[in-house]
Amino acid sequence: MKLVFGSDVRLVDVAHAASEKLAGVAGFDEDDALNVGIAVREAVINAIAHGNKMDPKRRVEVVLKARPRSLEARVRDQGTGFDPSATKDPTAAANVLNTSGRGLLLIRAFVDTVDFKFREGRGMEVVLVKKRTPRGTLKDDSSSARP
Amino acid sequence: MKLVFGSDVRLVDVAHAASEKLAGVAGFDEDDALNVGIAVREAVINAIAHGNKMDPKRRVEVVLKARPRSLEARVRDQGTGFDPSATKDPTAAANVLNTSGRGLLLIRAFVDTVDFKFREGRGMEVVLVKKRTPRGTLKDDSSSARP
Amino acid sequence: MKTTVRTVGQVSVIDLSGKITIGEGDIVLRDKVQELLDGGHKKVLLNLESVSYMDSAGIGELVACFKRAREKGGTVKLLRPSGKVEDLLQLTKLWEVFEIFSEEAQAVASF
Amino acid sequence: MKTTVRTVGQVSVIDLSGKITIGEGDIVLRDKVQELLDGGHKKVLLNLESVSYMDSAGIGELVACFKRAREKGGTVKLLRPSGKVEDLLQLTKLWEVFEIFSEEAQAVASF
Ligand SMILES: Nc1ncnc2c1ncn2[C@@H]1O[C@H](COP(=O)(O)OP(=O)(O)O)[C@@H](O)[C@H]1O
Ligand SMILES: Nc1ncnc2c1ncn2[C@@H]1O[C@H](COP(=O)(O)OP(=O)(O)O)[C@@H](O)[C@H]1O
Repeated sequence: MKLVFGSDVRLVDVAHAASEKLAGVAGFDEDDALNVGIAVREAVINAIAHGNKMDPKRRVEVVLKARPRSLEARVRDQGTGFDPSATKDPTAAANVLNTSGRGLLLIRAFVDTVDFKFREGRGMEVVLVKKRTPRGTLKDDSSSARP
Repeated sequence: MKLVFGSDVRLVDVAHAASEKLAGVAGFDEDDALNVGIAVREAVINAIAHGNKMDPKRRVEVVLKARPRSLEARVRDQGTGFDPSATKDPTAAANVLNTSGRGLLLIRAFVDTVDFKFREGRGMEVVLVKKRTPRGTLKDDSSSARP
Repeated sequence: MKTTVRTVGQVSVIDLSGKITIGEGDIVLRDKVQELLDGGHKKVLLNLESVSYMDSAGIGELVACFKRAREKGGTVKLLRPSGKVEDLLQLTKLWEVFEIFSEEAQAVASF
Repeated sequence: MKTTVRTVGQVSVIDLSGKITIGEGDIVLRDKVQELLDGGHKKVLLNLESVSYMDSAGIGELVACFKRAREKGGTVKLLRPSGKVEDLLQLTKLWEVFEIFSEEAQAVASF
Protein backbone atom coordinates (compact mmCIF):
# COMPACT_ATOMS: atom_id res chain seq x y z
CA MET A 1 0.00 0.00 0.00
CA LYS A 2 1.21 3.48 -0.81
CA LEU A 3 0.19 6.69 0.98
CA VAL A 4 0.96 10.07 -0.56
CA PHE A 5 0.25 13.34 1.20
CA GLY A 6 1.29 16.96 1.60
CA SER A 7 3.38 18.09 4.54
CA ASP A 8 0.55 18.71 6.99
CA VAL A 9 1.37 17.63 10.51
CA ARG A 10 -2.21 16.51 11.18
CA LEU A 11 -1.68 13.72 8.67
CA VAL A 12 0.91 12.13 10.93
CA ASP A 13 -1.98 10.54 12.83
CA VAL A 14 -3.43 9.14 9.61
CA ALA A 15 -0.12 7.61 8.49
CA HIS A 16 0.30 6.14 11.96
CA ALA A 17 -3.23 4.68 11.96
CA ALA A 18 -2.81 3.13 8.51
CA SER A 19 0.56 1.58 9.39
CA GLU A 20 -0.63 0.22 12.73
CA LYS A 21 -3.74 -1.27 11.12
CA LEU A 22 -1.75 -2.81 8.27
CA ALA A 23 0.62 -4.39 10.79
CA GLY A 24 -2.43 -5.76 12.60
CA VAL A 25 -3.99 -7.33 9.51
CA ALA A 26 -0.53 -8.66 8.57
CA GLY A 27 -0.51 -10.66 11.80
CA PHE A 28 1.52 -8.58 14.25
CA ASP A 29 0.16 -8.57 17.78
CA GLU A 30 -1.31 -5.38 19.21
CA ASP A 31 1.87 -4.19 20.89
CA ASP A 32 4.07 -4.77 17.86
CA ALA A 33 1.50 -3.15 15.59
CA LEU A 34 1.66 -0.07 17.84
CA ASN A 35 5.46 -0.17 17.64
CA VAL A 36 5.26 -0.16 13.84
CA GLY A 37 2.78 2.73 14.02
CA ILE A 38 5.03 4.79 16.29
CA ALA A 39 8.14 4.13 14.17
CA VAL A 40 6.35 5.20 10.97
CA ARG A 41 4.90 8.20 12.83
CA GLU A 42 8.40 9.38 13.78
CA ALA A 43 9.77 8.88 10.28
CA VAL A 44 6.81 10.84 8.88
CA ILE A 45 7.27 13.66 11.39
CA ASN A 46 10.91 13.93 10.28
CA ALA A 47 9.93 13.82 6.60
CA ILE A 48 7.44 16.65 7.12
CA ALA A 49 9.50 18.78 9.51
CA HIS A 50 13.12 18.28 8.45
CA GLY A 51 12.88 16.87 4.95
CA ASN A 52 10.06 18.99 3.57
CA LYS A 53 10.49 21.88 6.04
CA MET A 54 6.73 21.99 6.63
CA ASP A 55 6.08 23.11 3.04
CA PRO A 56 2.54 21.80 2.42
CA LYS A 57 3.28 21.50 -1.30
CA ARG A 58 6.12 19.05 -0.73
CA ARG A 59 4.96 15.49 -0.55
CA VAL A 60 5.60 12.57 1.74
CA GLU A 61 5.28 9.02 0.47
CA VAL A 62 4.87 6.02 2.70
CA VAL A 63 5.11 2.62 1.04
CA LEU A 64 4.02 -0.29 3.23
CA LYS A 65 4.71 -3.89 2.30
CA ALA A 66 3.54 -6.86 4.31
CA ARG A 67 5.76 -9.88 3.70
CA PRO A 68 5.23 -13.34 5.21
CA ARG A 69 7.74 -12.70 7.97
CA SER A 70 8.16 -8.97 8.08
CA LEU A 71 6.67 -5.61 7.35
CA GLU A 72 8.60 -2.96 5.46
CA ALA A 73 7.84 0.76 5.55
CA ARG A 74 9.58 3.23 3.25
CA VAL A 75 9.13 6.88 4.14
CA ARG A 76 10.23 9.34 1.48
CA ASP A 77 10.43 13.11 1.52
CA GLN A 78 11.51 15.77 -0.98
CA GLY A 79 14.31 17.19 1.12
CA THR A 80 18.07 17.39 0.87
CA GLY A 81 18.78 14.43 3.15
CA PHE A 82 21.02 14.21 6.19
CA ASP A 83 23.74 12.15 7.77
CA PRO A 84 22.15 10.00 10.47
CA SER A 85 25.54 9.13 11.98
CA ALA A 86 26.08 12.82 12.71
CA THR A 87 23.06 13.13 14.99
CA LYS A 88 23.56 13.52 18.73
CA ASP A 89 22.83 10.72 21.18
CA PRO A 90 19.73 11.99 22.99
CA THR A 91 20.39 9.71 25.96
CA ALA A 92 23.82 11.22 26.69
CA ALA A 93 23.90 13.23 29.91
CA ALA A 94 24.51 16.45 27.98
CA ASN A 95 21.42 15.92 25.81
CA VAL A 96 18.89 14.19 28.00
CA LEU A 97 17.18 17.49 28.83
CA ASN A 98 16.95 18.57 25.19
CA THR A 99 13.38 19.11 24.05
CA SER A 100 13.98 17.37 20.71
CA GLY A 101 16.25 14.84 19.04
CA ARG A 102 14.59 11.57 20.07
CA GLY A 103 12.84 10.54 16.84
CA LEU A 104 15.58 8.30 15.45
CA LEU A 105 16.05 6.73 18.89
CA LEU A 106 12.38 5.71 18.93
CA ILE A 107 12.46 4.45 15.36
CA ARG A 108 15.51 2.28 16.08
CA ALA A 109 13.94 0.94 19.25
CA PHE A 110 10.60 0.01 17.70
CA VAL A 111 11.62 -1.73 14.46
CA ASP A 112 14.38 -4.22 13.72
CA THR A 113 16.33 -2.51 10.98
CA VAL A 114 16.53 1.09 9.75
CA ASP A 115 18.20 2.15 6.53
CA PHE A 116 18.75 5.63 5.22
CA LYS A 117 18.99 6.23 1.51
CA PHE A 118 19.50 9.54 -0.15
CA ARG A 119 19.41 10.08 -3.87
CA GLU A 120 19.96 13.49 -5.41
CA GLY A 121 16.72 14.83 -6.82
CA ARG A 122 14.68 12.08 -5.20
CA GLY A 123 14.96 13.09 -1.58
CA MET A 124 15.47 11.07 1.54
CA GLU A 125 14.14 7.57 2.01
CA VAL A 126 14.07 5.90 5.40
CA VAL A 127 13.46 2.15 5.23
CA LEU A 128 12.09 0.45 8.32
CA VAL A 129 11.72 -3.31 8.68
CA LYS A 130 9.88 -5.03 11.50
CA LYS A 131 10.24 -8.80 11.74
CA ARG A 132 7.31 -10.91 12.65
CA THR A 133 7.92 -13.60 15.23
CA PRO A 134 5.75 -16.49 14.12
CA ARG A 135 3.19 -17.46 16.71
CA GLY A 136 2.54 -21.15 17.20
CA THR A 137 3.99 -22.01 13.79
CA LEU A 138 7.11 -23.68 15.06
CA LYS A 139 7.14 -26.10 12.15
CA ASP A 140 7.71 -23.25 9.76
CA ASP A 141 10.75 -22.32 11.75
CA SER A 142 12.44 -25.69 11.98
CA SER A 143 14.97 -24.85 9.27
CA SER A 144 16.52 -22.02 11.26
CA ALA A 145 18.39 -23.79 14.04
CA ARG A 146 17.99 -22.27 17.45
CA PRO A 147 20.55 -22.37 20.24
CA MET B 1 -4.06 12.19 0.98
CA LYS B 2 -3.92 9.45 -1.57
CA LEU B 3 -3.91 5.70 -0.85
CA VAL B 4 -3.00 3.23 -3.57
CA PHE B 5 -3.16 -0.51 -3.07
CA GLY B 6 -3.71 -3.86 -4.78
CA SER B 7 -7.04 -5.67 -4.60
CA ASP B 8 -6.45 -7.47 -1.31
CA VAL B 9 -9.53 -7.61 0.87
CA ARG B 10 -7.46 -7.31 4.07
CA LEU B 11 -6.59 -3.77 3.02
CA VAL B 12 -10.22 -2.73 3.40
CA ASP B 13 -9.55 -2.34 7.13
CA VAL B 14 -6.55 -0.11 6.42
CA ALA B 15 -8.49 2.17 4.04
CA HIS B 16 -11.29 2.36 6.61
CA ALA B 17 -8.87 3.21 9.44
CA ALA B 18 -7.13 5.92 7.40
CA SER B 19 -10.43 7.52 6.34
CA GLU B 20 -11.92 7.44 9.81
CA LYS B 21 -8.76 8.94 11.32
CA LEU B 22 -8.58 11.65 8.65
CA ALA B 23 -12.21 12.56 9.34
CA GLY B 24 -11.32 12.76 13.04
CA VAL B 25 -8.37 15.10 12.54
CA ALA B 26 -10.50 17.15 10.11
CA GLY B 27 -12.90 17.86 12.96
CA PHE B 28 -15.72 15.35 12.52
CA ASP B 29 -17.02 13.91 15.76
CA GLU B 30 -16.44 10.24 16.57
CA ASP B 31 -19.73 9.00 15.17
CA ASP B 32 -19.47 10.92 11.90
CA ALA B 33 -15.84 9.85 11.51
CA LEU B 34 -17.01 6.23 11.83
CA ASN B 35 -19.72 6.92 9.23
CA VAL B 36 -17.07 8.21 6.82
CA GLY B 37 -14.95 5.16 7.56
CA ILE B 38 -17.82 2.74 6.87
CA ALA B 39 -18.82 4.53 3.65
CA VAL B 40 -15.25 4.42 2.31
CA ARG B 41 -14.97 0.79 3.45
CA GLU B 42 -18.04 -0.15 1.37
CA ALA B 43 -16.82 1.73 -1.69
CA VAL B 44 -13.43 0.01 -1.39
CA ILE B 45 -15.03 -3.44 -1.00
CA ASN B 46 -16.96 -2.78 -4.23
CA ALA B 47 -13.85 -1.52 -6.01
CA ILE B 48 -11.94 -4.67 -5.03
CA ALA B 49 -14.74 -7.20 -5.53
CA HIS B 50 -16.81 -5.85 -8.43
CA GLY B 51 -14.52 -3.34 -10.12
CA ASN B 52 -11.24 -5.22 -9.93
CA LYS B 53 -12.77 -8.70 -9.60
CA MET B 54 -10.36 -9.55 -6.77
CA ASP B 55 -7.37 -9.41 -9.13
CA PRO B 56 -4.51 -8.47 -6.77
CA LYS B 57 -2.66 -6.78 -9.63
CA ARG B 58 -5.49 -4.33 -10.23
CA ARG B 59 -5.23 -1.24 -8.09
CA VAL B 60 -7.60 0.73 -5.96
CA GLU B 61 -7.02 4.44 -5.35
CA VAL B 62 -8.60 6.37 -2.53
CA VAL B 63 -8.16 10.13 -2.59
CA LEU B 64 -9.20 11.90 0.60
CA LYS B 65 -9.60 15.66 0.81
CA ALA B 66 -10.46 17.54 3.97
CA ARG B 67 -12.12 20.86 3.18
CA PRO B 68 -13.21 23.45 5.75
CA ARG B 69 -16.80 22.25 5.71
CA SER B 70 -16.65 18.81 4.19
CA LEU B 71 -14.60 15.75 3.49
CA GLU B 72 -14.42 14.23 0.03
CA ALA B 73 -13.40 10.65 -0.71
CA ARG B 74 -12.85 9.42 -4.27
CA VAL B 75 -12.59 5.66 -4.67
CA ARG B 76 -11.31 4.47 -8.03
CA ASP B 77 -10.96 1.00 -9.46
CA GLN B 78 -9.77 -0.44 -12.79
CA GLY B 79 -13.03 -2.10 -13.74
CA THR B 80 -15.63 -1.67 -16.43
CA GLY B 81 -18.05 0.36 -14.35
CA PHE B 82 -21.75 -0.21 -13.69
CA ASP B 83 -25.08 1.52 -13.70
CA PRO B 84 -25.98 2.35 -10.12
CA SER B 85 -29.60 3.11 -11.03
CA ALA B 86 -29.96 -0.49 -12.20
CA THR B 87 -29.17 -1.99 -8.80
CA LYS B 88 -31.94 -3.60 -6.76
CA ASP B 89 -33.41 -1.98 -3.68
CA PRO B 90 -32.13 -4.23 -0.88
CA THR B 91 -34.88 -3.06 1.47
CA ALA B 92 -37.70 -4.25 -0.82
CA ALA B 93 -39.60 -7.23 0.57
CA ALA B 94 -38.33 -9.44 -2.25
CA ASN B 95 -34.69 -8.62 -1.49
CA VAL B 96 -34.51 -8.15 2.24
CA LEU B 97 -33.32 -11.72 2.76
CA ASN B 98 -30.61 -11.48 0.10
CA THR B 99 -27.15 -12.07 1.48
CA SER B 100 -25.64 -9.22 -0.51
CA GLY B 101 -26.58 -5.96 -2.24
CA ARG B 102 -26.45 -3.54 0.72
CA GLY B 103 -23.19 -1.68 0.08
CA LEU B 104 -24.61 1.27 -1.85
CA LEU B 105 -27.42 1.57 0.68
CA LEU B 106 -24.87 1.98 3.47
CA ILE B 107 -22.78 4.43 1.48
CA ARG B 108 -25.79 6.61 0.72
CA ALA B 109 -26.90 6.50 4.34
CA PHE B 110 -23.54 7.45 5.83
CA VAL B 111 -22.41 10.34 3.62
CA ASP B 112 -24.31 13.30 2.18
CA THR B 113 -23.72 12.94 -1.53
CA VAL B 114 -22.56 10.08 -3.74
CA ASP B 115 -21.53 10.47 -7.38
CA PHE B 116 -20.61 7.77 -9.83
CA LYS B 117 -18.24 8.55 -12.68
CA PHE B 118 -17.10 6.14 -15.29
CA ARG B 119 -14.52 6.92 -17.91
CA GLU B 120 -13.45 4.37 -20.49
CA GLY B 121 -9.94 3.16 -19.78
CA ARG B 122 -9.85 4.88 -16.41
CA GLY B 123 -12.31 2.71 -14.53
CA MET B 124 -15.01 3.59 -12.05
CA GLU B 125 -14.81 6.46 -9.63
CA VAL B 126 -17.21 6.81 -6.72
CA VAL B 127 -17.16 10.25 -5.10
CA LEU B 128 -18.41 10.56 -1.55
CA VAL B 129 -18.91 13.87 0.25
CA LYS B 130 -19.62 14.21 3.94
CA LYS B 131 -20.59 17.66 5.20
CA ARG B 132 -19.31 18.90 8.48
CA THR B 133 -21.82 20.53 10.78
CA PRO B 134 -19.88 23.29 12.49
CA ARG B 135 -19.81 22.89 16.25
CA GLY B 136 -20.06 26.01 18.36
CA THR B 137 -19.03 28.24 15.48
CA LEU B 138 -22.41 29.82 14.95
CA LYS B 139 -20.82 33.05 13.79
CA ASP B 140 -19.39 31.28 10.77
CA ASP B 141 -22.84 30.16 9.88
CA SER B 142 -24.71 33.42 10.15
CA SER B 143 -24.84 33.91 6.39
CA SER B 144 -26.93 30.82 5.81
CA ALA B 145 -30.32 31.71 7.19
CA ARG B 146 -32.03 29.03 9.22
CA PRO B 147 -35.75 28.49 9.47
CA MET C 1 -14.20 -10.35 16.54
CA LYS C 2 -14.29 -12.54 19.62
CA THR C 3 -17.03 -14.95 20.55
CA THR C 4 -18.03 -17.11 23.48
CA VAL C 5 -20.88 -19.57 23.44
CA ARG C 6 -23.10 -20.16 26.48
CA THR C 7 -26.04 -22.51 26.90
CA VAL C 8 -29.07 -21.11 28.69
CA GLY C 9 -31.79 -23.75 28.95
CA GLN C 10 -32.24 -24.96 25.38
CA VAL C 11 -30.84 -21.83 23.84
CA SER C 12 -27.27 -21.29 22.61
CA VAL C 13 -26.23 -17.72 23.28
CA ILE C 14 -23.27 -16.42 21.28
CA ASP C 15 -21.71 -13.37 22.89
CA LEU C 16 -20.01 -11.45 20.09
CA SER C 17 -17.56 -8.63 20.63
CA GLY C 18 -15.77 -6.45 18.12
CA LYS C 19 -17.01 -5.82 14.60
CA ILE C 20 -18.71 -8.08 12.08
CA THR C 21 -16.86 -7.15 8.92
CA ILE C 22 -15.58 -8.63 5.71
CA GLY C 23 -12.89 -11.28 5.87
CA GLU C 24 -12.85 -11.70 9.62
CA GLY C 25 -15.93 -11.15 11.77
CA ASP C 26 -18.25 -12.47 9.07
CA ILE C 27 -16.30 -15.72 8.84
CA VAL C 28 -16.17 -16.17 12.61
CA LEU C 29 -19.93 -15.62 12.78
CA ARG C 30 -20.59 -18.11 9.99
CA ASP C 31 -18.39 -20.78 11.54
CA LYS C 32 -19.79 -20.42 15.04
CA VAL C 33 -23.41 -20.63 13.93
CA GLN C 34 -22.64 -23.50 11.56
CA GLU C 35 -20.97 -25.41 14.41
CA LEU C 36 -24.04 -25.03 16.56
CA LEU C 37 -26.43 -26.07 13.77
CA ASP C 38 -24.23 -29.06 12.91
CA GLY C 39 -24.33 -30.06 16.58
CA GLY C 40 -28.12 -30.01 16.54
CA HIS C 41 -28.43 -26.74 18.45
CA LYS C 42 -31.16 -24.94 16.61
CA LYS C 43 -32.07 -22.14 18.98
CA VAL C 44 -29.44 -19.48 18.55
CA LEU C 45 -29.37 -16.08 20.22
CA LEU C 46 -26.74 -13.64 19.00
CA ASN C 47 -25.79 -11.18 21.73
CA LEU C 48 -24.78 -8.04 19.80
CA GLU C 49 -24.32 -5.82 22.85
CA SER C 50 -20.55 -5.51 22.36
CA VAL C 51 -20.56 -5.35 18.57
CA SER C 52 -19.47 -1.84 17.55
CA TYR C 53 -20.48 -2.02 13.89
CA MET C 54 -21.05 -4.25 10.88
CA ASP C 55 -20.37 -3.74 7.20
CA SER C 56 -22.46 -5.03 4.30
CA ALA C 57 -20.58 -8.34 4.33
CA GLY C 58 -21.28 -8.78 8.03
CA ILE C 59 -24.93 -7.92 7.57
CA GLY C 60 -25.12 -10.37 4.67
CA GLU C 61 -23.69 -13.09 6.90
CA LEU C 62 -26.27 -12.32 9.59
CA VAL C 63 -28.99 -12.95 7.00
CA ALA C 64 -27.20 -16.08 5.77
CA CYS C 65 -27.13 -17.46 9.33
CA PHE C 66 -30.83 -16.69 9.72
CA LYS C 67 -31.63 -18.59 6.53
CA ARG C 68 -29.38 -21.55 7.26
CA ALA C 69 -30.96 -21.97 10.69
CA ARG C 70 -34.43 -21.78 9.19
CA GLU C 71 -33.58 -24.46 6.62
CA LYS C 72 -32.67 -26.76 9.48
CA GLY C 73 -35.86 -25.93 11.36
CA GLY C 74 -34.07 -23.58 13.72
CA THR C 75 -34.10 -19.88 14.54
CA VAL C 76 -31.58 -17.09 14.99
CA LYS C 77 -32.67 -14.19 17.16
CA LEU C 78 -30.86 -11.04 18.21
CA LEU C 79 -30.12 -9.55 21.62
CA ARG C 80 -29.31 -5.92 22.41
CA PRO C 81 -28.04 -4.42 19.18
CA SER C 82 -26.19 -1.21 20.12
CA GLY C 83 -26.15 2.27 18.53
CA LYS C 84 -24.58 1.75 15.12
CA VAL C 85 -25.72 -1.87 14.84
CA GLU C 86 -29.29 -0.85 15.60
CA ASP C 87 -29.06 1.93 12.97
CA LEU C 88 -27.89 -0.63 10.42
CA LEU C 89 -30.68 -3.09 11.21
CA GLN C 90 -33.24 -0.30 10.82
CA LEU C 91 -31.68 1.04 7.62
CA THR C 92 -31.66 -2.38 5.98
CA LYS C 93 -35.17 -3.18 7.26
CA LEU C 94 -33.79 -6.31 8.91
CA TRP C 95 -35.26 -4.93 12.11
CA GLU C 96 -38.56 -6.33 10.87
CA VAL C 97 -37.08 -9.68 9.84
CA PHE C 98 -35.30 -10.64 13.04
CA GLU C 99 -36.85 -11.06 16.45
CA ILE C 100 -34.90 -8.60 18.55
CA PHE C 101 -34.79 -8.43 22.34
CA SER C 102 -33.36 -6.13 24.94
CA GLU C 103 -33.63 -8.63 27.82
CA GLU C 104 -31.84 -11.95 27.68
CA ALA C 105 -34.38 -13.79 29.88
CA GLN C 106 -37.20 -12.66 27.64
CA ALA C 107 -35.27 -13.66 24.55
CA VAL C 108 -34.50 -17.10 25.92
CA ALA C 109 -38.14 -17.63 26.95
CA SER C 110 -39.34 -16.71 23.45
CA PHE C 111 -37.83 -19.72 21.67
CA MET D 1 -5.86 14.00 24.95
CA LYS D 2 -8.11 14.92 27.84
CA THR D 3 -7.04 16.46 31.13
CA THR D 4 -8.52 17.28 34.48
CA VAL D 5 -6.73 19.17 37.22
CA ARG D 6 -7.15 18.34 40.90
CA THR D 7 -5.59 19.96 43.94
CA VAL D 8 -4.32 17.61 46.63
CA GLY D 9 -2.86 19.58 49.52
CA GLN D 10 -0.33 21.90 47.88
CA VAL D 11 0.07 19.76 44.81
CA SER D 12 -1.69 20.18 41.46
CA VAL D 13 -2.40 16.78 39.97
CA ILE D 14 -3.09 16.70 36.22
CA ASP D 15 -4.89 13.50 35.20
CA LEU D 16 -4.04 12.94 31.53
CA SER D 17 -5.80 10.49 29.29
CA GLY D 18 -5.17 9.60 25.65
CA LYS D 19 -1.84 10.10 23.93
CA ILE D 20 0.75 12.85 24.16
CA THR D 21 1.59 13.36 20.51
CA ILE D 22 2.52 16.05 18.04
CA GLY D 23 0.06 18.82 17.31
CA GLU D 24 -2.50 17.88 19.94
CA GLY D 25 -1.54 16.17 23.20
CA ASP D 26 1.76 18.03 23.40
CA ILE D 27 0.00 21.39 23.09
CA VAL D 28 -2.62 20.50 25.68
CA LEU D 29 0.12 19.41 28.09
CA ARG D 30 2.10 22.60 27.53
CA ASP D 31 -0.93 24.85 28.04
CA LYS D 32 -2.15 23.06 31.19
CA VAL D 33 1.24 23.14 32.90
CA GLN D 34 1.83 26.76 31.82
CA GLU D 35 -1.54 27.76 33.27
CA LEU D 36 -0.63 26.22 36.61
CA LEU D 37 2.81 27.82 36.70
CA ASP D 38 1.34 31.20 35.74
CA GLY D 39 -1.15 30.84 38.59
CA GLY D 40 1.69 30.28 41.04
CA HIS D 41 1.13 26.52 41.35
CA LYS D 42 4.63 25.15 41.32
CA LYS D 43 4.13 21.58 42.49
CA VAL D 44 2.85 19.64 39.55
CA LEU D 45 2.18 15.91 39.42
CA LEU D 46 1.36 14.44 36.00
CA ASN D 47 -0.78 11.32 36.34
CA LEU D 48 0.18 9.24 33.28
CA GLU D 49 -1.87 6.18 34.24
CA SER D 50 -4.28 6.59 31.30
CA VAL D 51 -1.76 7.77 28.72
CA SER D 52 -1.41 5.03 26.10
CA TYR D 53 1.73 6.34 24.40
CA MET D 54 3.79 9.40 23.56
CA ASP D 55 5.79 10.33 20.47
CA SER D 56 9.07 12.25 20.35
CA ALA D 57 7.19 15.56 20.31
CA GLY D 58 5.20 14.56 23.39
CA ILE D 59 8.34 13.42 25.19
CA GLY D 60 10.02 16.69 24.24
CA GLU D 61 7.11 18.62 25.74
CA LEU D 62 7.38 16.60 28.95
CA VAL D 63 11.00 17.73 29.23
CA ALA D 64 10.04 21.31 28.34
CA CYS D 65 7.47 21.34 31.16
CA PHE D 66 10.05 19.97 33.57
CA LYS D 67 12.48 22.73 32.64
CA ARG D 68 9.90 25.54 32.70
CA ALA D 69 8.78 24.49 36.17
CA ARG D 70 12.36 24.37 37.40
CA GLU D 71 13.05 27.87 36.07
CA LYS D 72 10.18 29.13 38.21
CA GLY D 73 11.43 27.26 41.26
CA GLY D 74 8.86 24.49 40.80
CA THR D 75 8.88 20.77 40.06
CA VAL D 76 7.09 18.39 37.73
CA LYS D 77 6.90 14.77 38.89
CA LEU D 78 5.30 11.73 37.28
CA LEU D 79 2.73 9.26 38.54
CA ARG D 80 2.11 5.73 37.25
CA PRO D 81 3.51 5.66 33.73
CA SER D 82 1.98 2.63 32.00
CA GLY D 83 3.47 -0.04 29.69
CA LYS D 84 4.48 1.87 26.57
CA VAL D 85 4.99 5.16 28.41
CA GLU D 86 7.29 3.45 30.91
CA ASP D 87 9.23 1.85 28.04
CA LEU D 88 9.68 5.27 26.46
CA LEU D 89 10.89 6.89 29.68
CA GLN D 90 13.43 4.09 30.13
CA LEU D 91 14.56 4.20 26.50
CA THR D 92 15.14 7.94 26.60
CA LYS D 93 16.79 7.75 30.05
CA LEU D 94 14.26 10.26 31.34
CA TRP D 95 13.43 7.64 33.95
CA GLU D 96 16.51 8.92 35.80
CA VAL D 97 15.62 12.58 35.31
CA PHE D 98 12.06 12.60 36.62
CA GLU D 99 10.91 11.56 40.05
CA ILE D 100 8.43 8.81 39.31
CA PHE D 101 5.87 7.35 41.70
CA SER D 102 3.41 4.49 41.68
CA GLU D 103 1.39 5.76 44.67
CA GLU D 104 -0.33 9.13 44.56
CA ALA D 105 -0.16 9.71 48.33
CA GLN D 106 3.58 9.05 48.31
CA ALA D 107 4.04 11.33 45.32
CA VAL D 108 2.09 14.15 46.95
CA ALA D 109 4.01 13.77 50.22
CA SER D 110 7.33 13.99 48.35
CA PHE D 111 6.98 17.62 47.24
N1 LIG E 1 13.99 13.17 6.78
C1 LIG E 1 14.96 13.98 7.24
N2 LIG E 1 15.49 14.93 6.46
C2 LIG E 1 16.47 15.74 6.92
N3 LIG E 1 16.98 15.68 8.16
C3 LIG E 1 16.49 14.75 9.00
C4 LIG E 1 15.47 13.85 8.60
N4 LIG E 1 15.20 13.02 9.63
C5 LIG E 1 16.02 13.41 10.64
N5 LIG E 1 16.81 14.45 10.27
C6 LIG E 1 17.85 15.12 11.07
O1 LIG E 1 18.20 14.29 12.16
C7 LIG E 1 18.00 14.98 13.39
C8 LIG E 1 17.55 14.02 14.46
O2 LIG E 1 16.25 13.55 14.18
P1 LIG E 1 15.34 12.96 15.30
O3 LIG E 1 16.14 11.98 16.10
O4 LIG E 1 14.12 12.44 14.68
O5 LIG E 1 15.01 14.15 16.29
P2 LIG E 1 14.22 15.53 16.03
O6 LIG E 1 13.39 15.34 14.81
O7 LIG E 1 13.44 15.74 17.27
O8 LIG E 1 15.29 16.58 15.85
C9 LIG E 1 17.01 16.06 13.08
O9 LIG E 1 17.11 17.16 13.95
C10 LIG E 1 17.39 16.43 11.65
O10 LIG E 1 18.47 17.32 11.63
N1 LIG F 1 -17.08 -0.40 -8.32
C1 LIG F 1 -17.99 -1.18 -8.92
N2 LIG F 1 -17.73 -1.73 -10.14
C2 LIG F 1 -18.63 -2.51 -10.75
N3 LIG F 1 -19.82 -2.82 -10.23
C3 LIG F 1 -20.16 -2.33 -9.04
C4 LIG F 1 -19.27 -1.49 -8.31
N4 LIG F 1 -19.88 -1.13 -7.15
C5 LIG F 1 -21.06 -1.73 -7.16
N5 LIG F 1 -21.27 -2.44 -8.29
C6 LIG F 1 -22.48 -3.21 -8.67
O1 LIG F 1 -23.56 -2.78 -7.88
C7 LIG F 1 -24.13 -3.86 -7.17
C8 LIG F 1 -24.63 -3.41 -5.83
O2 LIG F 1 -23.54 -3.06 -5.02
P1 LIG F 1 -23.70 -3.02 -3.45
O3 LIG F 1 -24.94 -2.29 -3.11
O4 LIG F 1 -22.45 -2.50 -2.89
O5 LIG F 1 -23.93 -4.54 -3.00
P2 LIG F 1 -22.97 -5.83 -3.13
O6 LIG F 1 -21.59 -5.32 -3.31
O7 LIG F 1 -23.17 -6.55 -1.86
O8 LIG F 1 -23.50 -6.58 -4.31
C9 LIG F 1 -23.04 -4.90 -7.12
O9 LIG F 1 -23.54 -6.20 -6.99
C10 LIG F 1 -22.33 -4.69 -8.42
O10 LIG F 1 -23.01 -5.36 -9.45
